[in-house]
Amino acid sequence: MAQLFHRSTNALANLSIGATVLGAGLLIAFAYSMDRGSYITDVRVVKEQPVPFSHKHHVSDDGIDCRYCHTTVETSSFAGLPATEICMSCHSQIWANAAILEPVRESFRSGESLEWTRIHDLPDFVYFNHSIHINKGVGCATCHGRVDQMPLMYKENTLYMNWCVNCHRNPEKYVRPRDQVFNMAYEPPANQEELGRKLVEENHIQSLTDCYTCHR
Amino acid sequence: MNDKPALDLNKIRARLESAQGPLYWKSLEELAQTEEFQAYVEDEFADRSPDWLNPANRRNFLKLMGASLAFAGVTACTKQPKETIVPYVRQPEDFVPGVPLYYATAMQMGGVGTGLLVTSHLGRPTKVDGNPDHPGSLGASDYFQQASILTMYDPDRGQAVTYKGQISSWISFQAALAVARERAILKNGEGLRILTETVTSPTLTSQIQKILKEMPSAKWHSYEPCGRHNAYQGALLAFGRPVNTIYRFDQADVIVSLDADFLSCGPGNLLYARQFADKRRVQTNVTHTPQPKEDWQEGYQEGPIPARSNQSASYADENRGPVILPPQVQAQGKPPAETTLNRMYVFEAAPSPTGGMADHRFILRASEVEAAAWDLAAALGISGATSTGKLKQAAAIARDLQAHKGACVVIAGDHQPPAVHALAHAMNAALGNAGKTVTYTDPIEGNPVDQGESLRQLVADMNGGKVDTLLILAGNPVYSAPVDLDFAAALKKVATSAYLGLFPDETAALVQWYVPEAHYLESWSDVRGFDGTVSFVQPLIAPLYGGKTAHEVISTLAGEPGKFPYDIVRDYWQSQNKTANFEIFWQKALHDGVVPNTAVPAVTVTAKTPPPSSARAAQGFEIAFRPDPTIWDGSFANNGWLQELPKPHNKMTWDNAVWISPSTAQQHGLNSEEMVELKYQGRTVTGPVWIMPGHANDAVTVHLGYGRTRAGQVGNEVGFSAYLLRTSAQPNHDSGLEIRRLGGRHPLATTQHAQTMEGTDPVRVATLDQYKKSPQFVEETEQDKPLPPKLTLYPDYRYQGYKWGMTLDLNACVGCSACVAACQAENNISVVGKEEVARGRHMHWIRVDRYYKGNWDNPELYYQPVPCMQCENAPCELVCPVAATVHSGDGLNQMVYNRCVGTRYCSNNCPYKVRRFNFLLYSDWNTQSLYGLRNPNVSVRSRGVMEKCTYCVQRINAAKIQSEKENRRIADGEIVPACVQVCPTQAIVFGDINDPKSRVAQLKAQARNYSLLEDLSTRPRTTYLGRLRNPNPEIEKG
Amino acid sequence: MSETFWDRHGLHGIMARFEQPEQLVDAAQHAYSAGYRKMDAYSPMPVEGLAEAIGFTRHWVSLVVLMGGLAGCIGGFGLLWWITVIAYPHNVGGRPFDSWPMYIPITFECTVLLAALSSVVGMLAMNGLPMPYHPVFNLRSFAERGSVDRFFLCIEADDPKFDRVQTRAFLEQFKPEEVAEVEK
Amino acid sequence: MKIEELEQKAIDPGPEKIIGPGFNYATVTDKIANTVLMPIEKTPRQWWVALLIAFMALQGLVVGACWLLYKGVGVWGIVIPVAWGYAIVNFVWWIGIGHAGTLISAILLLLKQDWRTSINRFAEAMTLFAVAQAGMFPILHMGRPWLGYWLIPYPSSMWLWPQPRSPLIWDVFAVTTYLTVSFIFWFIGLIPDLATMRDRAKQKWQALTFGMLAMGWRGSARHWSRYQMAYLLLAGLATPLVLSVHTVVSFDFAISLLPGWHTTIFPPYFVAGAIYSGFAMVLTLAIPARKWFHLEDLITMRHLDACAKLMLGTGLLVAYGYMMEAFMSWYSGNPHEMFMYMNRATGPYWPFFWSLILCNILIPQSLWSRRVRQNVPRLFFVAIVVNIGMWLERFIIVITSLHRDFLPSSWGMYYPTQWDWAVLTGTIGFFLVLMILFVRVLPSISIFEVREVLHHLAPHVLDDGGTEPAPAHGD
Repeated sequence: MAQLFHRSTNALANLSIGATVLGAGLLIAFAYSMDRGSYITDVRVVKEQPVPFSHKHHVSDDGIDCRYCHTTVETSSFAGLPATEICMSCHSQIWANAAILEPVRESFRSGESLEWTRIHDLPDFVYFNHSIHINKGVGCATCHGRVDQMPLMYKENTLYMNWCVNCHRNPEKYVRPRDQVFNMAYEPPANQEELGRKLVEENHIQSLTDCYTCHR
Repeated sequence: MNDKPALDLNKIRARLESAQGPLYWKSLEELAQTEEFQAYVEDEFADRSPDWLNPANRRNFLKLMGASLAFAGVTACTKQPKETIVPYVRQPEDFVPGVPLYYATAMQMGGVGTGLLVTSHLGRPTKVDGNPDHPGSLGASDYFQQASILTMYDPDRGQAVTYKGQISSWISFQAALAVARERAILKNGEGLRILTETVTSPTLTSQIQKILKEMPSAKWHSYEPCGRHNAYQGALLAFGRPVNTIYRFDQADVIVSLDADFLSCGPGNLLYARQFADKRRVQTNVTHTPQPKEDWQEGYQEGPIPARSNQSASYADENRGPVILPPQVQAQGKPPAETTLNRMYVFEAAPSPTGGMADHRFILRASEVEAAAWDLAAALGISGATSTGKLKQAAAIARDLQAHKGACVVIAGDHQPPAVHALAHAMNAALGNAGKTVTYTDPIEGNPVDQGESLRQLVADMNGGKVDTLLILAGNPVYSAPVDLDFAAALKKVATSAYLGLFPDETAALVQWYVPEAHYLESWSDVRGFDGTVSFVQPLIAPLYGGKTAHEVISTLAGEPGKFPYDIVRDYWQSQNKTANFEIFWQKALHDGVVPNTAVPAVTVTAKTPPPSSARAAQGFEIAFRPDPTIWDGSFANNGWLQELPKPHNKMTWDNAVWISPSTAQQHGLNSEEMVELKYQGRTVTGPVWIMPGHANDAVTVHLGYGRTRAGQVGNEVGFSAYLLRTSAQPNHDSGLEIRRLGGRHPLATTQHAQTMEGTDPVRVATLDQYKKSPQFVEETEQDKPLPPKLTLYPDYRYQGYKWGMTLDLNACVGCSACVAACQAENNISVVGKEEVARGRHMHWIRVDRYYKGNWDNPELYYQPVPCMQCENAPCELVCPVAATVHSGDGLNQMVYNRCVGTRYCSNNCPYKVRRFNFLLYSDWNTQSLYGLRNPNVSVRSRGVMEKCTYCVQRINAAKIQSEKENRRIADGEIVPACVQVCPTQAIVFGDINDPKSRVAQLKAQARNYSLLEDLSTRPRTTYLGRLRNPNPEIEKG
Repeated sequence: MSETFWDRHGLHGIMARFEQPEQLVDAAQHAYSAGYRKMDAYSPMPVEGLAEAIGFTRHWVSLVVLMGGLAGCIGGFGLLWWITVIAYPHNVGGRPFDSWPMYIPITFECTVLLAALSSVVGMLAMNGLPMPYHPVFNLRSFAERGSVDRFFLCIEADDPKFDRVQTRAFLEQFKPEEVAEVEK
Repeated sequence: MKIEELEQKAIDPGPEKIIGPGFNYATVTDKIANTVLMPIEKTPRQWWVALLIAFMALQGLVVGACWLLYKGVGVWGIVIPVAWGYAIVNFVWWIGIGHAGTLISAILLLLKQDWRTSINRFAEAMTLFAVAQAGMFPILHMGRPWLGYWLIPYPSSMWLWPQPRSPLIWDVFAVTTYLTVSFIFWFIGLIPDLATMRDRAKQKWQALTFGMLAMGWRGSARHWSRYQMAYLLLAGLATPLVLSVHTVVSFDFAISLLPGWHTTIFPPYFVAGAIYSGFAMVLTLAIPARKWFHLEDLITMRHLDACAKLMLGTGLLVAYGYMMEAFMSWYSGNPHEMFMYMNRATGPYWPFFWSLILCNILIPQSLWSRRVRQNVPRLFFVAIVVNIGMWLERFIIVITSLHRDFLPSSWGMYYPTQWDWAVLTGTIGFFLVLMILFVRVLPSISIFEVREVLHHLAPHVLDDGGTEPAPAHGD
């Protein structure tokens, strides 16, 4: 017998070809799932904070308006993070001795700021401006999700460019009346399409997809 | 090849650590101070916590970009590093994180203050600009003011009080000063000396005078290496009393400058430049005839994507016709027959911006200017003036002046001897200019003395052992005092010497006590403007390095230690006006940046002809000492921006050189960059030659301020020190120089190699008469014939909404280069260092090209600022493989740094070469103190990324967002790019071309309007207005 | 005898070895005219007329390549058009979104690429390669010289006309160097 | 003739014949197979020396690339305005060299030039390796190479795509396509020979390796007919491809608006130049190789002569290109164009320009003479000169056009740094390493095609396995 290969190698050869093709496909699929998955994007990932602050409690239970703490959201690019004294304005009375609030009181005493872990953190080359979005009728919940139902804060959306551009291309799908911006429970009406178009017209909402809208 | 010689990171880190060492020797209020300082530092967190809090974060992020992007593979977004966000503990009232605040303050140079408006991002000053309300600024500023902010953050600044080189403390210095005070009081001030630079601060003056009153024998000396005492001596000569001269160039139709570079330096130069430019602006009234859309602005059927068209949807009513008119329409723009320009005669040795604007530039050696002045005076028939017959055109000029009696100016340069000033005064008097175009006031200085003499006395006394306590308030005399006085040696003979300075410099090394000085952005003080107007200096940040102000030092000497400068200044002014509503006055003055009606009142004086001076044009080879164009007397030597700013005259950076005229160079067989030895009065220095077209023959000009030994990381061992030749007898110019070839070359880093236009015509020039004959002279050129509107296969884009454009008026631009510095400050542009500049890798987004025309010994000088042209058919965009540079809806040529992969094809394809590339990691990620300096609204570019001018898009966006919130269209002039804001002559105008009423649209409709390299059909949005000259026909003929 | 995937028995065919290509062609032609269909000829280099001799005329390769080319052409242009007009339209240097002349080079390259790939893949696939094991290698002389300087004709056992004795006799008449049976 | 003799010494049959005497199917097979199957110790010493030198040169690339990636492209001499330097010069040069292979195999196949058989495999390998070198430069020269994948169209989370109006994107497609197709072409050509190797291999591992690569090729008539058709079609596709690739490369320049780049003559004269340099490189490599492995009787003077003639022809085309450039710059009347050409000839880079004329136009004229074409050392010299000349041509095009363009204020100079040189020598080393290894581990001459030739030449070689000398080949 002068056979160099056993007959099984025929099958093996074909198998290996199939395997390679399949493997390549799987690899790409894996890469995408990694990229779009929460491991990279941190979507719905709760991060450790100095104080386990519950938006759910403060917003839906206590009914505190967003702007009570995020004071500059309507006027500045930066929504604003409450200074310790804002926390203390209530918590010097309520839960004044609660152990979990010790870091807050400590900060108030020592003048050392609290160090929160950023949840919504854009790359440094992205320039986002809260005030204009608020002014044009983009609801808090549209980007941040139902914060009023988050015991601990997490990111609702990827904040990827395609996610931003999606709304920038057709705002009429997402905008709401200005008086509804801070309404967490707002549900887009059935006629969102036409309402959206109306709002776009009224509030002169542009669909800006120029690079420099966000990158400078 | 290191990225940034400018900042040696390890050394700096070491310094920072040493500065943050244990505080146990510090006094209580010092500790309080440091807390305040801490508080300020915290402010940064709120805004951009990552960098300031932990620079590692951002650096790692960029490192990650490399690795993890490659791994993540399919996306640009990658896992963000953990970043913290740090709120205030107690938020200051008026602070809105993300919205900058503006504070009025003032910066003094040579004692003359200029009102400024400083941008502060959460207690972090980031940008300095002129204060529109200040008479000496009108909103403009120069590159010293622009760059001063870098000095404030400079990590090389003094950070600790030292005694004999050992780290000591402010409290012990106060103790020492108290002892000195006791000793002095006993001797009634005998042996107590205070040496200041030129002081105009009313508060400081009164403080010192209080001490002098208390101890009559104490003395106050002033010395300014590049001061203006010649002007005062001249005034003494002419009027018998020192006066301060103020010119009104807006009233002057004829200007004679006797070696005075009033357009780019000296008191009031910003105002003067504006006034001068206003007299050269050409107003043409063009009737706008908007073209029908289909003809001029034909869009695609599918049109630009909705985003664009939306932009103007709700502005339908304002959807006006476009205003960039095709050439044939522009041609209609006839100038009014009565178009007039002022005319300027300049006598100077070395080319200056003023000389560049001259209609007639007479090249004389500095010493010959006086002769010319005499000839002119004689020609004007001033009694006692005798002609030397040197100046052939004297008669013609005189006729021209006499034709404009009361509407002309004769101005003498600060470096010219008193006689020339006196003659200028006499001529102005004879021409009836006094009170019209020239006004006189009492001096604004607190101590108007002959500074040269004052210093000479001081040194004499020091050597004579008459000085036991010497207090030096800034100025670095050890480095800058005339060499023959040998200040250093004299200093050794002083028992107690103290020095207050920004940097631990040459002087600091020789005194016993060195006290770090507070930068003006950190201090409370006050200062007088060129006309005496007082501005308050208020701090934008607590002293970063625990610096002290002169006020604190003096008040300690006055027996009031620990008094805060704020109180010192406030108390003084309270004592000045005892009105009840002082608080209102105080607040208003602080807010406006000027103290109302504090300008020094005019005085009437009668000029008499000076005695014929003995020093007629000296014979022999001549040397002239001048302050360096960009680092001045050396006080800016450690400022990377100014070191790298191309000197307006020869585009040289990071060096000084021996300027010499082409023909003289030929005689001596010298070439540029060749090392020569200058021998003058037995002293020698060696430096490289720079052949300077338009320089006087048989003379060299050397610039002071270089050759520093203890300036800091940036300024040390750069260039040679001309002070080593400068004597107290002849501080400005003198003959008797010997020049010797040494052989050997010292490469000089210049940003422009070609000197002439090489047959092309980027700058279009015509004389006033030619212009009147054919207004569209800019089109009568070899190339760049105007193109038919549609020279393209493709239909044009329709730019509805906004359509940004810019014009640069070459008739107004004096080439001062302030725009370059402003751009650098606004856009976080990196400093790259001499080696990189020499290679051709400088990063300035806007450059000022300088061209010579005509013969090399007396060429015409032309300046042309070149930012990105924002071409509508941008060649750069076409070739970018990743769409990192594309057009925006309003027609900007966007550059997206984070998308750029760095193929550099765009730069190759840019005919204007306005793109800049980060060949290496130029931006400094390591020097923490510089983080505060950066403009938070502009990305800091990393290695391998292309960058360029985008009309300050961050400012455009800010305005856009504001207007959108208020649901209105952006008003004309609401958006001010940095270069426009800084420009003293308003040569640069920016605005919306779609708005026919906008200034830019008006200017583009002028006949002088042309675009660079038009034949390439790039359709630039940035266009130029042709340059006009107004020569005297008499002289032009003869 | 039982046959399994791993171990098959039985006859693959009868193989004749020739020294010269002409002999092979000649033999092949006769075999075909003699009515043999299931057979194959083996040569160390292409020999004109051999394929025709054993009645193999249509190979379809060119059709596959045409398909590939068309796919590449349409796909390439379509991708570019979609990118610039639909996916993210940019105003690039004042050019229209669909500046099609600029797409020609890439379209061409895509065409060539897919055509080339399909030609190779198609050829190999239709040849049933890779197939490291094949009965003919059981013949020692084929394994040694089949790819060097000898020419073989193999009439396979599953040919209806095949007959151990007659087929061998049939092949003998063409003066082969050797006639041998080949195991599966 | 005994196979041993054939392996030891070889007689060059001169400029008439494409194959030496005394060959038959077996001997020609063994002779070529021998270059691969010969035992290690028999490997010619020059081969080892060459490999060592090439390997040392390769280190230039390794070190240069590492430093480059660590510091940034600034380690090269590139500046504004000369933002493209050696990287692009080398890129174009290598791509050009990579043109001869496919041309020989594809176009000459279509033209039925049977002399191609003994050099095509070799030339194809050369193409492959040259293009591989070229392919590195576009990546290396980027400011941020780790983002190179942004030039590939894929659905990213940014919704951003490459900008297909940029010639650089065309490059990406052209070069990758060319690389792929060249590889396919080369590999398909190898399959039958791999089968031969499988059968001739003396060690088991060799047999297995070649066996796997051969994919069980058994020379079935059906296979041969599909094979030939596929090969023919590939050739038909590769021909326009090879022309398109350098056309696209020339677009990198022609699309821009720079004087000296923006010319319509570029595509044809780039292609001509590419073939020119390609054949020069074929000669540069073939001449030593045929000596080491005693292949003079397979790569005969006939081949060298043909290559030389092709060089001469393409060289003349290139010369015409230069002339047209000069003429157009004058005829256009565009001052920028005129200045550009004057600047090339008399500007700071004049020595490069004139040595280019010398290398690419003057010296190659000597090929008119048979005494140069058919004298191996002289021919080798000319080939080297042309290689240098073609590199200079790219230098002139890239550097001198950029360093002085429209605005005098932004003129500059370009001075290469040691890292520019390191990377250039590095790629040359890399290329040679690959070539040198190739000639030893794979049959560098297409055996089955030579058999075909033999078959055509001598229809009736009666031979019993190479024991008797073959009769003289009838012509």
